[in-house]
Amino acid sequence: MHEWALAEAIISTVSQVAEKEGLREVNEVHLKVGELQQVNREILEFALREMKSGKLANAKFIIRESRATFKCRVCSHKWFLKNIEASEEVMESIHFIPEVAYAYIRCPKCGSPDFSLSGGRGVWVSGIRGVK
Amino acid sequence: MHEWALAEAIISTVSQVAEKEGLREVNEVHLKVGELQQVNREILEFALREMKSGKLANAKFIIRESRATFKCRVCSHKWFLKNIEASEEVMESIHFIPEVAYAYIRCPKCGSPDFSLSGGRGVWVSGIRGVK
Amino acid sequence: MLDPRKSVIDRRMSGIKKIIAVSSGKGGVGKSVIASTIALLFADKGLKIGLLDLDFTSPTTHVVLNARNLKPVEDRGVAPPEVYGVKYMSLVFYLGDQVSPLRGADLSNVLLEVLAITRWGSLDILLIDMPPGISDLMLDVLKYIRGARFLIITTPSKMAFETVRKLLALLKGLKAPIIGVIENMKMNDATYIRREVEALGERFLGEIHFDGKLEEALGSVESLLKTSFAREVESILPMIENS
Amino acid sequence: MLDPRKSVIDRRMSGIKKIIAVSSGKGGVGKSVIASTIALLFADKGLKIGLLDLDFTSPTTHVVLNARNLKPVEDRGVAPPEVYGVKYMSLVFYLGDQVSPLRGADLSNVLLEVLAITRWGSLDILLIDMPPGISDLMLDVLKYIRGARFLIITTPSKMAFETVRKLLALLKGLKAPIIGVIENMKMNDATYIRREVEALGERFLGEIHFDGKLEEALGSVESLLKTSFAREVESILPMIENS
Ligand SMILES: Nc1ncnc2c1ncn2[C@@H]1O[C@H](COP(=O)(O)OP(=O)(O)O)[C@@H](O)[C@H]1O
Ligand SMILES: Nc1ncnc2c1ncn2[C@@H]1O[C@H](COP(=O)(O)OP(=O)(O)O)[C@@H](O)[C@H]1O
Ligand SMILES: [Mg+2]
Ligand SMILES: [Mg+2]
Ligand SMILES: [Mg+2]
Ligand SMILES: [Mg+2]
Ligand code: NI
Ligand code: NI
Ligand SMILES: [Zn+2]
Ligand SMILES: [Zn+2]
Repeated sequence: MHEWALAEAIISTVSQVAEKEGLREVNEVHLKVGELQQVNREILEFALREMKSGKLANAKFIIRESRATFKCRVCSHKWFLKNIEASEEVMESIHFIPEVAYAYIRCPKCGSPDFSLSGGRGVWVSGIRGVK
Repeated sequence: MHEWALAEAIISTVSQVAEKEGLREVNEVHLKVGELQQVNREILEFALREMKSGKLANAKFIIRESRATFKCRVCSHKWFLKNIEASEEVMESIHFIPEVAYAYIRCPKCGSPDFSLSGGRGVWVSGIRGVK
Repeated sequence: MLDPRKSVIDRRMSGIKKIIAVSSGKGGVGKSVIASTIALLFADKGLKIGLLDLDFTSPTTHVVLNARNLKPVEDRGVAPPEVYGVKYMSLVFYLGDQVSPLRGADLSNVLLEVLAITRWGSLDILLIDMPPGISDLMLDVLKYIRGARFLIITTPSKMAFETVRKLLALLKGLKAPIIGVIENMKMNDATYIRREVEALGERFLGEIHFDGKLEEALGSVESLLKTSFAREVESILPMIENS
Repeated sequence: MLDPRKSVIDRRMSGIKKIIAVSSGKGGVGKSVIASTIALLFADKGLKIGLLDLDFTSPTTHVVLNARNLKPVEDRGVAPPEVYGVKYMSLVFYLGDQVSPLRGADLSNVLLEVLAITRWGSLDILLIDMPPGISDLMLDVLKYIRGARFLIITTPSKMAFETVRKLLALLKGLKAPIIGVIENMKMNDATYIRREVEALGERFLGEIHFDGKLEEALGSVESLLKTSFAREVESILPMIENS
């Protein structure tokens, strides 16, 4: 997902939660961003600042990156993004759609494309703090 | 899976683990059986008794049934096997292949076949106790 | 942990007046070539049209449209490139010639990602080219794209209709809107499919004959639109537009 | 928590000499009708044959074999019923006419369940009818049925070969044994597919022509075996048997 598209989705999710939980104001939003998304943090933070308004006007966004762990479903080998060599173009495609990883990345031990991917994908709202 | 086929699979799994862990003898095997499998416990226990030998000759098998919980992915409604009316023939098919449930069971609230099923499926070896 | 994608999907699609999922359950019945041709013909008439290829492991609409080498433009999300007036989105833009072996849960994630980032803008119709099978993507379209209407493709074969019958039962059970059934690749005058469809209370939209010239036209939109196949698809458009 | 199914699969299949997964990636190319016909022809020659339909959401081999109403016999697992000498297993036995919308993870579970309970006994060849797509079941066959060889079906169409090319790349990358490629539903003398297959270093096994009489033969094994389609399949058998 993209920095601006992403910021929009985050703001929209947090607003919905604030509404549902009856918060008057949101103070803090915790975000977890998968390493594979290769989000440009500055752009994301800028976009969030530009877009926040209403109950979110004073919200602080705390962004944490979560590391991608690959685990082969065939041979159980585990590896990480730093073990992977991929062109910039491929990394750019993965940035748009993380599952594109299954087209380009193979288990370094057995060559299989059948691996699980944990931590590295997605952007998540992991916590919201506010006042009722 | 079936009582005898099942017993065979359990014995084979436990034997493999005993070998791998270097157990001299297996005393206790804990099994979890999904409610949807509708395993006939007496037949299963009989089959296990008939088949156990070698390191497993004196093993005690402790069987626990685990309840099936259905949760609709569309409307989030939750329900249980006791809420379902199904013919004996359908239950017999589900006994063979639990996923056949997706052909016959629908969310009682919204009619969707898109539900998750937890606890109810499968036969699992949840613990093995023995002496090294 | 909340997934923010789900909250923007409806907004991303809010400018779309009608969504049509070209479906069958069965593979090889002509879903992709018909979906592409409907998109091109409507665009030709001046409608604002989008085309989304959801056959993520075996996409083919780019072959019909000769659109393999396009790239969407990044702009507060992703703007789909235009092909002959059709806003077009396919995973192929990110895959190139690479094989994409994807398990069901990953297919769902690709769908959510694509829906969350693609800015369709305002469209009269978005056509969705569905994969074969009755699996994750069919269930996800029903779950996430609530207004979708289903346009069902079959061939005259018992083997195709075996699956189409099941898909119709599924959609009817869910009260999902079914536009009707198209019988593609007809080679004789048998009325078996028409009778079966009508007996099920569904609308039989028409027949498209097997066109021996279609294959060589694939990859050139000009040639495709000149085939008798395209003319037969065109004759069904009013029923699709007014559905 | 250990899943005991995985430990018996190899034993359940230990009496099988050769496993052939009839595959394509693409739907509608003739996988099911070719897999069924190969099974029937080999059985006719006296070989011990099994046929397993893995297209769990859209099974069709029972239409070819007219075998919808069979039931496997429960006997320390499940013994597949015999159809014209072929030991046959399909989810249809448990589904009847019901639609089976299954997500990928459920498809994997069905496969494990079927492999764990089915007692094939001793077989010369087990034919597997693969679903379209390059998804859970393809990955699971590669994972759980390690000796499987792949028999690839395509049509003369660019659209079919687009996917077949990707499947071949996947299988080659994994060093999975590929028997070769069959070009089905040929209507002219084009050599495009043969050349492409050979350029990829794979074996081109032969052509099967479009047979306008095949459809009416579906559902009657006697009629099916009398078609020119079946004769053409037969001419490819030696290459499959000796692969
Ligand atoms: N009316 C037709 N006449 C001739 N060939 C057709 C016709 N409709 C589809 N085809 C061909 O049939 C094959 C399957 O079509 P495709 O659109 O890929 O089906 P699906 O998307 O349902 O798998 C393609 O090779 C296509 O060119
Ligand atoms: N050689 C052929 N001649 C005529 N029809 C064929 C031929 N091969 C397959 N068909 C028909 O094409 C359709 C698709 O075949 P099927 O076996 O269901 O393909 P798949 O399993 O690859 O989806 C069926 O209606 C089948 O009867
Ligand atoms: Mg298609
Ligand atoms: Mg397609
Ligand atoms: Mg098939
Ligand atoms: Mg089949
Ligand atoms: Ni970006
Ligand atoms: Ni039983
Ligand atoms: Zn590996
Ligand atoms: Zn529901």
